[in-house]
Amino acid sequence: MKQEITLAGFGGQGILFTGQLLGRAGMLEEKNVCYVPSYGPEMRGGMSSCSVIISGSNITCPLVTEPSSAIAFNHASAEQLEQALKPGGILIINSSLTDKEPQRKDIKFYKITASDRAVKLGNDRVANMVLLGALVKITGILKPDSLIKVLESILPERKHHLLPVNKMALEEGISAVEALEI
Amino acid sequence: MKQEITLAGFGGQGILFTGQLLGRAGMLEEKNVCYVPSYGPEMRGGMSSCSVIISGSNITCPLVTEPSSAIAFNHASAEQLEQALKPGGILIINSSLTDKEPQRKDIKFYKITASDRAVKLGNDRVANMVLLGALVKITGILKPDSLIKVLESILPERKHHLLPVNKMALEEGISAVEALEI
Amino acid sequence: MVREFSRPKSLLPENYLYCPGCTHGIIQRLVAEALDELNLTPKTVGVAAVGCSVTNFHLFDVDMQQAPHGRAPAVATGVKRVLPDSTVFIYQGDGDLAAIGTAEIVHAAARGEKITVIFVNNAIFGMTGGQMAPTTILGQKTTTSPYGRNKDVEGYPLRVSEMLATIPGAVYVSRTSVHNPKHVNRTKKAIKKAFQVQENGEGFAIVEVLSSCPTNWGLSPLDALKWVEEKMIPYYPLGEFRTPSEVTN
Amino acid sequence: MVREFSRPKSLLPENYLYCPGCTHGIIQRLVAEALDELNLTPKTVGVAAVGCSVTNFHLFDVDMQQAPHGRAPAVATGVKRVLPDSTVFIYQGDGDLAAIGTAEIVHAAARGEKITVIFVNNAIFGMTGGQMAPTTILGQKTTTSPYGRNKDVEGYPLRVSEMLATIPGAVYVSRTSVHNPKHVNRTKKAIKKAFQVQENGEGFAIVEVLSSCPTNWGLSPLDALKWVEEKMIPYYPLGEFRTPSEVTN
Amino acid sequence: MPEKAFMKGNEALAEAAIRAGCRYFFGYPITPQSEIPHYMAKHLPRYGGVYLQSESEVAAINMVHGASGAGARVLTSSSGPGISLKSEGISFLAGAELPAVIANIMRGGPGLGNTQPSQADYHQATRGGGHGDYKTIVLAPYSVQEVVDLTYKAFHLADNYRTPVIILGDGFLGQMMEPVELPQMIEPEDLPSKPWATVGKGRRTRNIVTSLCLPPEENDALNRKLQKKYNLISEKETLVETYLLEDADYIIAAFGITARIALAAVDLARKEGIKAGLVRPITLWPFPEKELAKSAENAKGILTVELNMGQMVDDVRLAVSGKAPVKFYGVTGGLFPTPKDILTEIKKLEVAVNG
Amino acid sequence: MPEKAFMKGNEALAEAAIRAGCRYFFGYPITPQSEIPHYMAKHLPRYGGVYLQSESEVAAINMVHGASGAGARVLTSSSGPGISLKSEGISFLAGAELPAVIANIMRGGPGLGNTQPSQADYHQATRGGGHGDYKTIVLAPYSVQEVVDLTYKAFHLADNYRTPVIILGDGFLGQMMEPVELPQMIEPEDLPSKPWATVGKGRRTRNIVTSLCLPPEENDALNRKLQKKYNLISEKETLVETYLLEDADYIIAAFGITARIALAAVDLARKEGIKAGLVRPITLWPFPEKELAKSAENAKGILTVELNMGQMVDDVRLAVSGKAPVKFYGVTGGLFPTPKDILTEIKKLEVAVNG
Amino acid sequence: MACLEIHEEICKGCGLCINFCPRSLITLAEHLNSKGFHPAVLKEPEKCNACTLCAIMCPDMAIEIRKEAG
Amino acid sequence: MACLEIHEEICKGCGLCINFCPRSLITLAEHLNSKGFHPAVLKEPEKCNACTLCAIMCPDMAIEIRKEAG
Ligand SMILES: Cc1ncc(C[n+]2csc(CCOP(=O)(O)OP(=O)(O)O)c2C)c(N)n1
Ligand SMILES: Cc1ncc(C[n+]2csc(CCOP(=O)(O)OP(=O)(O)O)c2C)c(N)n1
Ligand code: SF4
Ligand code: SF4
Ligand code: SF4
Ligand code: SF4
Ligand code: SF4
Ligand code: SF4
Ligand SMILES: [Mg+2]
Ligand SMILES: [Mg+2]
Repeated sequence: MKQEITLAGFGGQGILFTGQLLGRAGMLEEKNVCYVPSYGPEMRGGMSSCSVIISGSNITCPLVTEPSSAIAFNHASAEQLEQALKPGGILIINSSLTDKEPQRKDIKFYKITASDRAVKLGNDRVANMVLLGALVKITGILKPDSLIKVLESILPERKHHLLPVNKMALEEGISAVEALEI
Repeated sequence: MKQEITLAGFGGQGILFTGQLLGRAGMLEEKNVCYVPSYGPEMRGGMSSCSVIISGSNITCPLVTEPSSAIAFNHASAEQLEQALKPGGILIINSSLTDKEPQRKDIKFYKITASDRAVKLGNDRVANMVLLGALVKITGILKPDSLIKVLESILPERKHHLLPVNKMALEEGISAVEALEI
Repeated sequence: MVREFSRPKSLLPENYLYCPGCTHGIIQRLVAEALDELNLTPKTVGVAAVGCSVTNFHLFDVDMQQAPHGRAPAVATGVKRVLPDSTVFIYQGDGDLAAIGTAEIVHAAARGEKITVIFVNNAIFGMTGGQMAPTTILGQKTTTSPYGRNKDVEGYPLRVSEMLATIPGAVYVSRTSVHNPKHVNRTKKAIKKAFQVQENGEGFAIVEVLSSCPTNWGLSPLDALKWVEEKMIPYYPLGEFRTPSEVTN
Repeated sequence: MVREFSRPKSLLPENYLYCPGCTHGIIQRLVAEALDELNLTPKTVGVAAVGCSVTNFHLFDVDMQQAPHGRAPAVATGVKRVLPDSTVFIYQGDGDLAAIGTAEIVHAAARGEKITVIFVNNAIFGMTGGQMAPTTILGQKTTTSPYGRNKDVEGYPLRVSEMLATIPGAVYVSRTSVHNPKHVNRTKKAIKKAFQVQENGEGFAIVEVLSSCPTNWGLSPLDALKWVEEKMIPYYPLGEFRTPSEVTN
Repeated sequence: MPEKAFMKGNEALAEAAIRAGCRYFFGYPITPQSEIPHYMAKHLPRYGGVYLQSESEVAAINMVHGASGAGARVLTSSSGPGISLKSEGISFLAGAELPAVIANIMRGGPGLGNTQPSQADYHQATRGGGHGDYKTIVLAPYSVQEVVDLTYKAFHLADNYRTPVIILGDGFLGQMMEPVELPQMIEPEDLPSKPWATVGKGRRTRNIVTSLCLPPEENDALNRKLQKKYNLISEKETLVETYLLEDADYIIAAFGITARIALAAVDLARKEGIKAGLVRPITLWPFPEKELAKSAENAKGILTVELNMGQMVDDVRLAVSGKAPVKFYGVTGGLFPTPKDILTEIKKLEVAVNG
Repeated sequence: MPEKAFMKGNEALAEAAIRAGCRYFFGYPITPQSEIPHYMAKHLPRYGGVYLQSESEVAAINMVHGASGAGARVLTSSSGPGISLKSEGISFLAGAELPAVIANIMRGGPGLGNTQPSQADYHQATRGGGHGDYKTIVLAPYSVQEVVDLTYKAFHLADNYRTPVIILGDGFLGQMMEPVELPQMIEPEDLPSKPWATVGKGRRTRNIVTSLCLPPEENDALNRKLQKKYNLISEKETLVETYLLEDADYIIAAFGITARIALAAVDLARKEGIKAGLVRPITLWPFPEKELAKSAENAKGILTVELNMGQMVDDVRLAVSGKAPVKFYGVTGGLFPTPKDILTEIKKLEVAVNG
Repeated sequence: MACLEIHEEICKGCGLCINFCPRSLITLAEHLNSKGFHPAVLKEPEKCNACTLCAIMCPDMAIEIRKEAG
Repeated sequence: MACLEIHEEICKGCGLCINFCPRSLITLAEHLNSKGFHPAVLKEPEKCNACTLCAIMCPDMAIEIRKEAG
């Protein structure tokens, strides 16, 4: 039971926050976790990515060079992550922002219209939770509830009104996968 | 044929200049020479000393820890140099400034009233030449003429009027030794 | 009256790495325009400092050296002393110039080094993540003054131009801003003047340009310009603090 | 009126290593007298700089640290931040303070660091053999300006007090001299004031004292004092450039 | 129950320092260590401490001098160029026997290089970037938990031996997040007093903190005193961790983050039937010479893996002293070897050794 | 006929630099090297050159950066604390591949130490006091004549390899006077042009002098390029001198001024029937590993003598790699071992080796 | 007549041009460019008098203004 | 009455006291002290009014002035 997850997208899409959320949730479930952001030259804009390892056993190497699953928040990262995935790996893309089609045959490919669904839920910033919902649903690495609990603990009180929409987004992601799998 | 000569006295007595003069004269005579000043903490006043090696053969170690001859320009350095001299070594003191008497039996001790003689020659600053005269007379390491030639070459034109008194001082030193030796 | 506007020739066709709305971009363009208009490009050697403008040596189409953080005035001095007929300019941020590089800028000024300094004051260490700079204004929150700059702990912001103006060798010292088109144009004039002072062999010339950092100020690009106008200019008055005619002993 | 005169208690009975006639000796004594008279000795921490005064930590009868060349203001800052109730002073030469230590003194002033700085300006690097300092006056010959300081090559001498007086955190900035008894007494007053400013928690205080270096100027001790009066003071006017009452933002 | 948290290496370092009783931080921003000052700026005031951003790294290390001399536990941190600028000050701290903790979160060099993870300041840290004969204790954590534990320990070592201690991390370790257990808070007033500190003499004879020794004999005596201290530290404070060393034919030597990758490589190798093992120096100075010398005796070859062009490998060679062939493998600039890359190098070594 | 003169080491260094076509000096005074700037201040203007006293050593090394980048031969000099301050800049020079000559006339450390002769900056010079993977060529003259010859050569090496070169002298060598033969004057305009220099682009494409390499691959490529250069230098430029090595049982390894004393010690030993010999590395980096390894094969023991607490001895051990026992003997602070002292140590080594 | 062109791939959507256009002729597009920004577009080119104010304030030189042939 | 003492071994013979004594009461001795300097001496103690000017200008605190008992 070990997942090496890479998340990538534009700077500003909340990639690092989403990765930390995953990491914290893993910690909550008393798993071994390790979160590694990629930090670029000290410049703004451009791409952002990070990796999270969640494992039942001790984590030695913290590098993720061949992720077992990945979430692509935009087109460019979808291209990159597809290349990087290990055989049998899982690629989840935000298909609201890219029309990318899978090239590799040895990976599992999930298109989630995350941004559209987020907008429908009334907050385009929760696209990340939709994608996370898909991830936990597909991999089973974490309980969805753990993510919500972590959100609760790290969001400042004054942002707690956002919890419901985040929860809904998570569920939206889960059911999006269920729909695909049917 | 090798002399390891140490000169010591107060800062301001021209010790370093005198040592360099010796070195240059040795070079003029195509001997191997090496001049080493001791430079203290970056402070003024206090003691000044230097060593000069003049040798017919290659000079390896430039350190003079046991001089074969020494000139003491004042009392304190006379004490020190007497201790340092190698057995059989030569100690020349400016007896105008110290009434030191020899303690060691295994060295040769020369009292030269250098300052008094310099004053008599009309320039108290040429005491060093009196002492050098004594040194070259006693050790035979250099021709007195070489010292004068060097002086000629390093003194700026406007100081050439000082050459005669320096020459006289040198001769004064030589004859002082001759007087002692009689 | 139809005017033309296009990229100055002294800027290569690479894109800036600055954040959206960062006025570094404007200032850098003005420098290139000045080089173009004064025909200095072929004989110019630029010195890049360390800060958000660190990669500007990729952009200016002139020979350039990259200096260690804060040391551009020293590097520029080395260049100018070897090549007295060249045009040497530096482009420094406020962290670079007013913090680590204080000694270098003061002494380049004191020596009357014949170089042109473009000093981009955005009241922050932009590149490294928005830390307090010596120029950060009182009360301003930064990643290292999270409770706002407090005069009792960190002291008052440093007014570099006023300080350098006490130095005889600094013959042109001027502070401008780029928060609106009028001031952009004034800044351009000042930058051109600073180059002309060098060409005339008159001495050290510096233009301090107030600039925005929307990212680290946590403001929209537009609000950041307002902040320049409303918060910075009152503490950092614009104007010429020294011009060549005033050069006295 | 019979007066007494003896060695201040805050100076240990060691002898100075200064050259004959060097006025470092007078200034150092005045600091000790100020400490005595203000009863500060027990709570004082001094910071020695590097220069001819380097060994003054052997002489002041107070706790002392020895700073690297130019960095005494930073060391003093470290001390004062840990011990806000102590009295912290620095004794720096002009090479130390106005050359290598420029950034440190400017920023200690900018932070309004509550320390007292005794700045001994003798227009030369004394300890290392009489090299040009940033304060060396025009035309002055030194071992590294053997043809006389030339404004076109080395620039104008730096007037540190005038420069620091532009910084709000520097609440007491004064220049004095010790070339005759009257000025020695004025210097003492200034030094006492600089300590009092610290005791009052008002901010950074500096006294620049013009001092002689007979050895490296190649002058007799007496001629050296005349040189202070005739050559230095005209370029370095005496007076208070800032006093606490004027403190404004 | 120890407190648990999910923290970046840099933040963990800062928090551990506070818990070790450090109330003063002087530093200058530089990537990839800036979270340390950010954290300190935010939290120190709450403990009555002082965060002060200095005008430069040179000023920072000298503020550390002042604060340490005044008796406080004090931290500074930087990376590459900033550490170089501090090297004069570090030499002064060592010479004046002042305790201090200095974190170097290494980035790509030489020169401006880049801000990516690196281990290229090994020589600088262990050989003294500064002038003169001195050593600093150098601690090289390989996980966020160890960042905490070693930082906490660093303050103790520094005070105990009156010596600067360097924590040698890298950008990767500084930026990564892992769960950590945090140690107990030490209140500065509970720490042993420092009778040598310059705090105002009061009624005692004055204290002097200096590294100036004008007479040759004094300077020589200081150097011999320091050397004695360094020998004692070597004897008592060397830290090393090993993995599957007992029967290892091929030993990987690696420190810090690289050792984590090497651990995975050892497992890979074992899976393929190659008897690999790992030596991980935790103190880079004092270097675990004996452990390495011992393990070299039965080894067929040693592979040193570093994020540089070959620096610790000198110490490995010195320790091994010809008893086994020592090979080096390294990448720089923010690149990382993968466990597979390391395995490939072990296989090459195997071929080289067996002809 | 070559010109002869009686000069101080420091002055000889300055004069040799001028003759090597160096017309720019940027520096900051410090004992015991101040005669170098004094000489330059006096003489450079006569050759149309520039002596500029910088506000600090940090500024000095960066002025060197600018001047070197502008294509000039340029010198700076300092000692201990000043060299430490220059270490950031030296790393930048190495990273930007700029030629420069840097003299370190060593004094007692650590910290402020004193101004007496020392060899305690060996590690700093050979391991790069600065951050990142870089090397500087390090030349260690042992007589005033060699000061002249190696300084002259240093400028050639620097330009040829586009690398900083350090001349590692000490206060003794700097202050002592010996007769020297001076080499021919090179006019800067006769030197090969530097097409990479930043002199104003004119009509060509622009030149950039930088050590910034943001992408990891670029930084790694720079490091590999540097490493290749360093390997070439090691191969081609290693300099060493030996004395009575053929039949030596006991080898003294010493550099610079200490090697002069060691020479006398070898003679003393031979007089007493002990077969001693000397290895004197002239380039400290690249270190003459092969020569030492070879001579170690037949030796019973090696004694490294230095004016420090043991620095070059690391390189001797690395070269010898266990083939013979290596012992260290050193004093610091301005003290010197006498030839007799060294002989005593050889005898101790003899006893230790023969049981 | 002038021709104003906004280079969509250079634009970072900062909006400064929008604010400084005295005739309010510029707006941000709905779509993202390849860098993830909503680029500025000139709504009513015919109303533009080439005053260059937008271009002067554009930090990225995304706006170019040329004299039209004729 | 006051008692002025010049500590011969501390004195460096710089002559500043001589210059600043308004009554010209000080001069340099013929002999050298152990440091090699001609020390200052008070020629006519009885004329000294303890104005302290000499002491104030002495860089080496070689001059001490005490109130005499009585
Ligand atoms: C010696 C050194 N210290 C610190 C840094 C890290 N650093 C890079 S840029 C910078 C500050 C930049 O601020 P500023 O000069 O104001 O430029 P801005 O990014 O705001 O334009 C710092 C501290 C460095 N590169 N080198
Ligand atoms: C980093 C460093 N650079 C240079 C020196 C050498 N140094 C010692 S004192 C000094 C200058 C002293 O001049 P100043 O501060 O004016 O004091 P003064 O001797 O004139 O009183 C210098 C350059 C040093 N000790 N450390
Ligand atoms: S961080 Fe600030 S200064 Fe730097 S590019 Fe972004 S907005 Fe501009
Ligand atoms: S060198 Fe100058 S400053 Fe130094 S002690 Fe002598 S006279 Fe005073
Ligand atoms: S040129 Fe002037 S009118 Fe045209 S779009 Fe730009 S600002 Fe508006
Ligand atoms: S100012 Fe430039 S970058 Fe900003 S929105 Fe307008 S065109 Fe785009
Ligand atoms: S105290 Fe006054 S009168 Fe007496 S010797 Fe001194 S200066 Fe002269
Ligand atoms: S002033 Fe002092 S040191 Fe100078 S001569 Fe007089 S007593 Fe002596
Ligand atoms: Mg800035
Ligand atoms: Mg001075």
